[in-house]
Amino acid sequence: MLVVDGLVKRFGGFTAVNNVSFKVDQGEILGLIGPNGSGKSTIFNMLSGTFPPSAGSIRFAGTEIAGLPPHRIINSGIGRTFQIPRPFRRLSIFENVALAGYYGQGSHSRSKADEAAERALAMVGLPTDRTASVDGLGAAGLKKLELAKAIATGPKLLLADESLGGLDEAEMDQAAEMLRKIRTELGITIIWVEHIMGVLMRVVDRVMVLDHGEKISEGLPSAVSHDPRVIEVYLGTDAHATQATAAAAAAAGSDPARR
Amino acid sequence: MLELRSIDAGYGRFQALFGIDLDVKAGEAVGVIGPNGAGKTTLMRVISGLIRPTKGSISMQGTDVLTTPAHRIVSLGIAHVPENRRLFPRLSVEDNLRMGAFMPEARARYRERMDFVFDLFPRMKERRNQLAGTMSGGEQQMCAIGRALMSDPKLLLLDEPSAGLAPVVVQQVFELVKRIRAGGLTVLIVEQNVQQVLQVVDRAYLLEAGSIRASGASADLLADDSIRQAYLGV
Amino acid sequence: MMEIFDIYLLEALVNGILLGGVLALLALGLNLIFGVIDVTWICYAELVMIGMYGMYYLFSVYGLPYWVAAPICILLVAALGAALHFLVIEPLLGAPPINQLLATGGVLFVLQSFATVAFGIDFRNLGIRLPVLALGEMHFSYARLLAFVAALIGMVAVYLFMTRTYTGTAIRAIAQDRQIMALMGVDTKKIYLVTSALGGGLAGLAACLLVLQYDVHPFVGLSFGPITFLICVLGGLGNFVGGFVAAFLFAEIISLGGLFSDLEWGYVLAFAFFIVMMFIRPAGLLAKRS
Amino acid sequence: SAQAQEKKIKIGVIYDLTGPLAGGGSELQYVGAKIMIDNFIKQGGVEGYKIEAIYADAQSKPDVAINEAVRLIEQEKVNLVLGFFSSAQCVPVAARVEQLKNFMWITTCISTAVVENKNLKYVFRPQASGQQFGLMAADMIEKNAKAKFGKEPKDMRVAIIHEDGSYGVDVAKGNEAGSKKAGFNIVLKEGYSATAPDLSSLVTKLKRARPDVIFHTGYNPDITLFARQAREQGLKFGALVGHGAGYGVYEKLKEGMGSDVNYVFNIDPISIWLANQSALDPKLPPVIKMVGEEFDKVKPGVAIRSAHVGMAASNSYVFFTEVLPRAIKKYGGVDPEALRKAALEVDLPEGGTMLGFGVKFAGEGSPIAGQNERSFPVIIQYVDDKSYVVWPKSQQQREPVLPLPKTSGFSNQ
Amino acid sequence: MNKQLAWGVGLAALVALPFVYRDPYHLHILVLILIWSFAYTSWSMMGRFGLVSLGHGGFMGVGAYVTALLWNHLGVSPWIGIPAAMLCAGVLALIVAYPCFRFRITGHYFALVTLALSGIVLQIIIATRDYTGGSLGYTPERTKGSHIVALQFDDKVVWYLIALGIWAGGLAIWYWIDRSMSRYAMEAISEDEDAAAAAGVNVTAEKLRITVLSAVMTAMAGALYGQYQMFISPDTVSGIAVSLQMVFAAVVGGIYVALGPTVGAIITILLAEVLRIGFGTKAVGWDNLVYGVLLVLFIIFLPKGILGSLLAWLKSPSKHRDG
Ligand SMILES: Nc1ncnc2c1ncn2[C@@H]1O[C@H](COP(=O)(O)OP(=O)(O)OP(=O)(O)O)[C@@H](O)[C@H]1O
Ligand SMILES: Nc1ncnc2c1ncn2[C@@H]1O[C@H](COP(=O)(O)OP(=O)(O)OP(=O)(O)O)[C@@H](O)[C@H]1O
Ligand SMILES: [Mg+2]
Ligand SMILES: [Mg+2]
Repeated sequence: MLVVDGLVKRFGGFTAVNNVSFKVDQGEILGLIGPNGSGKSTIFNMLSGTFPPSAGSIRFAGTEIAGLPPHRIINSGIGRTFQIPRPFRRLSIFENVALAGYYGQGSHSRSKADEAAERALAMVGLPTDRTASVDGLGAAGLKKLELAKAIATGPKLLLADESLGGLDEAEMDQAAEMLRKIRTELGITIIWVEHIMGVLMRVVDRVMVLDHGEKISEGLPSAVSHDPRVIEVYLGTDAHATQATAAAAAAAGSDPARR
Repeated sequence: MLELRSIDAGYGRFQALFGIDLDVKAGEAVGVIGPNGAGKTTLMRVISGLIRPTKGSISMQGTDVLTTPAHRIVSLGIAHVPENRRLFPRLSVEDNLRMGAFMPEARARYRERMDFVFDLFPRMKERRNQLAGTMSGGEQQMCAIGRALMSDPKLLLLDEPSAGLAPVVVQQVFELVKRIRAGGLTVLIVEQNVQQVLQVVDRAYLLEAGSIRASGASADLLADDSIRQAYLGV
Repeated sequence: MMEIFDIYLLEALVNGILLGGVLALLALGLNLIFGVIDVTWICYAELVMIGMYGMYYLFSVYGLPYWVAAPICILLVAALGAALHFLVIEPLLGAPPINQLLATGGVLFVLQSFATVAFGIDFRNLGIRLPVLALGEMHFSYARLLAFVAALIGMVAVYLFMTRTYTGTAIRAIAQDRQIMALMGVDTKKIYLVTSALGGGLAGLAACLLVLQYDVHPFVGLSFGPITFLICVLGGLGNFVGGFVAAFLFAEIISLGGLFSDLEWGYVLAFAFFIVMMFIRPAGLLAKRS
Repeated sequence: SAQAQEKKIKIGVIYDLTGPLAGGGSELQYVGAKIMIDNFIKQGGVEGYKIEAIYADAQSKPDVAINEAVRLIEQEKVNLVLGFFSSAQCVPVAARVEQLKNFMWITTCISTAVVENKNLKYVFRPQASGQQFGLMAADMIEKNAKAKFGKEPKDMRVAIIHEDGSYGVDVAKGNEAGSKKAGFNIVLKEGYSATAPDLSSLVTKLKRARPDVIFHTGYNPDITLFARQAREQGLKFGALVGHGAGYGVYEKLKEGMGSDVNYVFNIDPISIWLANQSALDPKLPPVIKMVGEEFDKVKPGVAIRSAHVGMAASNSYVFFTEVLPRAIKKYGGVDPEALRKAALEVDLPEGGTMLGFGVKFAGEGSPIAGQNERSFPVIIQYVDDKSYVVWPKSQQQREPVLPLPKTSGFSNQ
Repeated sequence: MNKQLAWGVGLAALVALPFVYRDPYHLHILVLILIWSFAYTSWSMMGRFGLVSLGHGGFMGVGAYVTALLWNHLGVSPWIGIPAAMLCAGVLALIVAYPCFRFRITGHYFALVTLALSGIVLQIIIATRDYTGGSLGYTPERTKGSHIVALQFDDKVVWYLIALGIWAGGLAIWYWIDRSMSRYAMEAISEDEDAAAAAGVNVTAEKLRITVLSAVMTAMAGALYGQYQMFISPDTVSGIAVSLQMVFAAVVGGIYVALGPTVGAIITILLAEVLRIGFGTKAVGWDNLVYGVLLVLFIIFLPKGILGSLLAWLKSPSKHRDG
């Protein structure tokens, strides 16, 4: 459903993303990993229209969306979360999500927006009462709110940027579970950026690895976590690699849905 | 080296810490773990003077921290890498590092410290003129740690240093913590990554809902079943 | 005829540059306050006005020599700047920026009416007449040359101070994250004191030189206030070199615009230029485009 | 019955005591009017009517002037409003006063626009209009062109510059009309804002235009700035003719221009202390003396008493001696209607006021209804810290010095 | 329900007022307060969302001058002239604001761009004095025909009722926005434009809508002011001074509550009036001195505005937030 071809982003003289091409299929969860500064968030920013690509094409559900303004892209069915949560503190939790429901789907119906907000909040497990304030949320709550906002826009494709950072183990598991649920129950395709391999590798169908703005590896989690280049630049040699491999292996064994 | 006695602290009417007692001895690495919202960050802020406790006492190598003005606490040898990095986004990397060496004591050794930090994080040297706000999350974390090290501290407070870092960098950070310790620096570190932090610290405190629930040597905590259940997901 | 035209055009050009010096001098202190520490002193030009009165009293009433009066006046306005910070800005540091704008707007009223009450509504004048530099048909004012040189030296000095010293770096940092300054060992009060006094001092410097060219009256600030703000923004907030260049661009537009058309339209042109430039280079004349 | 005993006229007096106009001359006008009002209060009133004055500050803002006028009329129930310095205030206030059918006595506000085609019934201005100022300036230059400049009027190069407020614009219109009539070559006509931080391009244009005479209308800060930049840029000319306001305050002019002030012309209603006293009504010289003494008490140590003071004093005096007694005696009171009828009947010949001119108001139907048809300004010249009336011939105290002698920094000789 | 009743009674009382109490000067002040309240409310439509405009003097000037110019030169009735003037202001707002929002000019930058705009409008009015009367100001010609067509009334009561209606209309619009999704969108935009866009909000369009609405309403206020005073001058309806006056009054009253700007108008106008009359000519200049000091104190000690702080204070003891 998403076809990216030759995507490039330059900041001044610096090339953050260099000629990256990839595809995402309907209903899959693609893991996007890579060292810090390798261009993951930048790719998200281009996919969601936060800034236009310097070159390349992005086709979503058959139409070219590269360079469109963000609200058009969101309306066409791409939702995103931010790596560092960006809640609207002057609105209540419910209003935050209802806003996304109202504008995100482009339908501009108040009742539909409220409905969408309630569904999204229930999905991530946040209170659905209308006045609860954002200030009461901790790190985990804010991440959930990010997800709820993204879901409320009614996406076909969800871009999740580091949904786990700053969460404790129990919450991470919850979050991973949630992503899975989003995919299975809502049928939403997901691209997921994450540094916590133990969790990521368990959930994703396929992994793509970036380094210095270039794609260096792509494939099944188990394969990628054995790729020596990936180990060198990203996983490091010890525990993580083994953890990742183990997770991937475990997942492969337990999940019949995987091809 | 650092002693906290029955600290109460909070934000306005909201109390976040209840009667905290905590010790860090010279040369030790101590961890603080606990769920979200337990008050870990608050604890760090109290030590570095960003917020003042409502009750209790803190001393650093015999000096009363609470009577020391906030901006003099760095001079006692306490450096704090705050949660979420908190860099100066529109200053260059180099200027951020320079801010870390603001104290008169540190200025004299500016070059030397700078080389030390660049050694530690070659990426920072590469990006020394980039505005800190435009760097990736991981790069910013490096910069924040580097900035704290610029003051040549005796005690380094790290608040979730591994958050958002690539696994290879997380390893580097923890190795770094080890190296820093080897250099005689004392470290107090807050982490979600319990598994790994317990491998680098000597002792740890478990904080829950603003009180210390448990404490002890890392090995003991790692062996404790209830902790393994709650925090290691095992 | 053409020849004469050329020389007058040249004179207007050079006069534009000299006016630019005056505006650049004014913008210098404001850029420090408004551009760097992100505090809005809407009453900046009124500080200059008080400084000009200071010069008038020290020089004309108390009979001090100019070179003695000037440093006293600079100190005076520096103290005023610091007082402004601690009385008005400090309590508002956490409030929305618009509140700073308004509080200092209130101070603007206060200073204007204070001057009216204390110094009367008469126009005051030092009565110093500096010699004139004549190059053939063209004549230039020493008072303006002086302002130009002061602006240039001031700009370089402030630039070096801001980029080369620890205090300068701290000044640039303070607007970005005030809370954690203490972690760096920085006493924020002291930094604010230094900055506001410096900003005030620069206003005082401007006052010493402006008083050689302009009459003082309680409303003299109106002539300069808005344009000074526009220059700071046009040059890029906190960008001293940009501010300097912007001052000259503005001055040339006013000067040449005034030569080719009516004086009044010169200002319309300058304002319009500002708006257009905001669209073309929103982050300031010298900013790199991202 | 208490009311019947206590006969009283309440006067609302409005000038600018703060803001830019205050220093431009409004405050001096206020002093002049107050001296005269206090004088009549001290005398115990007029024709058995006690006088009560309520003063208000228009703060150099038209909306404040409107508000104060409305307040004085509707709230304080004054019988008339008197004063006003700026034409930008006079225009709307006059309209309001007409609407409220009150009475307005304007001592200053020289813009022609205040009365022109307004068909005002209750508004009177004994003062000369701005265009008269402008015309007078052109008249003097025209009559002296041949003798002093050695040129035909059509060869005279004149430049008209003015602040772009109501006052400058109006005077400049008069300058232009007069210059056209005289056949001068107008080489430049330009307005500028009184708060402009720079006039150097104006000076450059003047240098290029090489005028023999500059007609200038402005307030203080801009006059100083212009003079200073003109000198610094080496502008040369044969005569500088100012038109009241800033040029009327010699002290400030001298402070700003230094010795360059020598031989500058100024057009204003004559300063009452310069008036040819033998030509005046004999009861006036003691009043002039009184005003002078009172003024010295308010502002001691002023070398040349500003014309502004006398202007307001004289124009107020006309009200108290001509309008008020007639209204009371002939029309039975001080209501607006009585005051209006009394004002229309004022008929003073030349020499009948301290300013030298007479008073006869244009009545209903005239395009300038409410304007004193007998008023005229005079031209004075500042010579060595003294001022002399040099024009018109009838008032002349000495010959004008034209063109600027070589001793002047501006001389183009 | 109770609240609605209170509103109804309040409004009815306001409508009845001039028939009971007819002091003309006080009515005059009331009319001014109502017109300015409407203008300040219009400003705070934007101001409450962090769009600090220092250019509303320009819109006010366009409203007043276009209406008066059309009437005097072309004989166009203000009933058509005012909508035309509002249209002009709207177009002007579009021309300036669209690039601003497109190029992400916000905060200080936006404030100063709009400041320049009001400077331009002022200068143009002055420079085109052959049409506008320049700094002498401009007077709509008195009608020789119908007062209603010319929108000129000598009776202050009529004006009071007109101003009251407009003011109430302004409040209604305020409420309408407050209840609408636009408010959510604008709050979101004022905090974080990227995040708002990621929620699907068309940031540029939303900002433009609110800006144009605010500009158009301000132009209407300017036109009404001109019709009521029967006089406009660049200083009273245009330029930087008026723009600042709007910001002041609105913020002093409180920009986050509906009646805040109204309270701001009442306080600033009455305060200026009382101080000026109180000090009179005995202590010249002191009224503005005291006025300035009070403004500074208000803003330092009541940062949410007088009404905003008052409401917050009334609420806080009764309603315990979080816990
Ligand atoms: N606006 C910008 N100007 C200049 N450089 C930028 C800008 N935004 C990003 N970069 C650079 O582009 C590179 C890629 O950044 P990006 O945020 O996409 O990394 P990332 O892969 O998301 O890293 P992390 O895992 O740490 O979040 C980084 O080196 C960063 O410094
Ligand atoms: N600035 C603040 N104002 C009010 N309450 C705060 C503030 N900062 C933190 N809190 C509250 O204090 C409590 C402790 O917060 P703290 O940040 O110390 O937790 P933490 O253990 O660091 O959590 P995390 O793992 O999410 O970083 C939380 O309930 C939090 O909501
Ligand atoms: Mg990222
Ligand atoms: Mg924390």
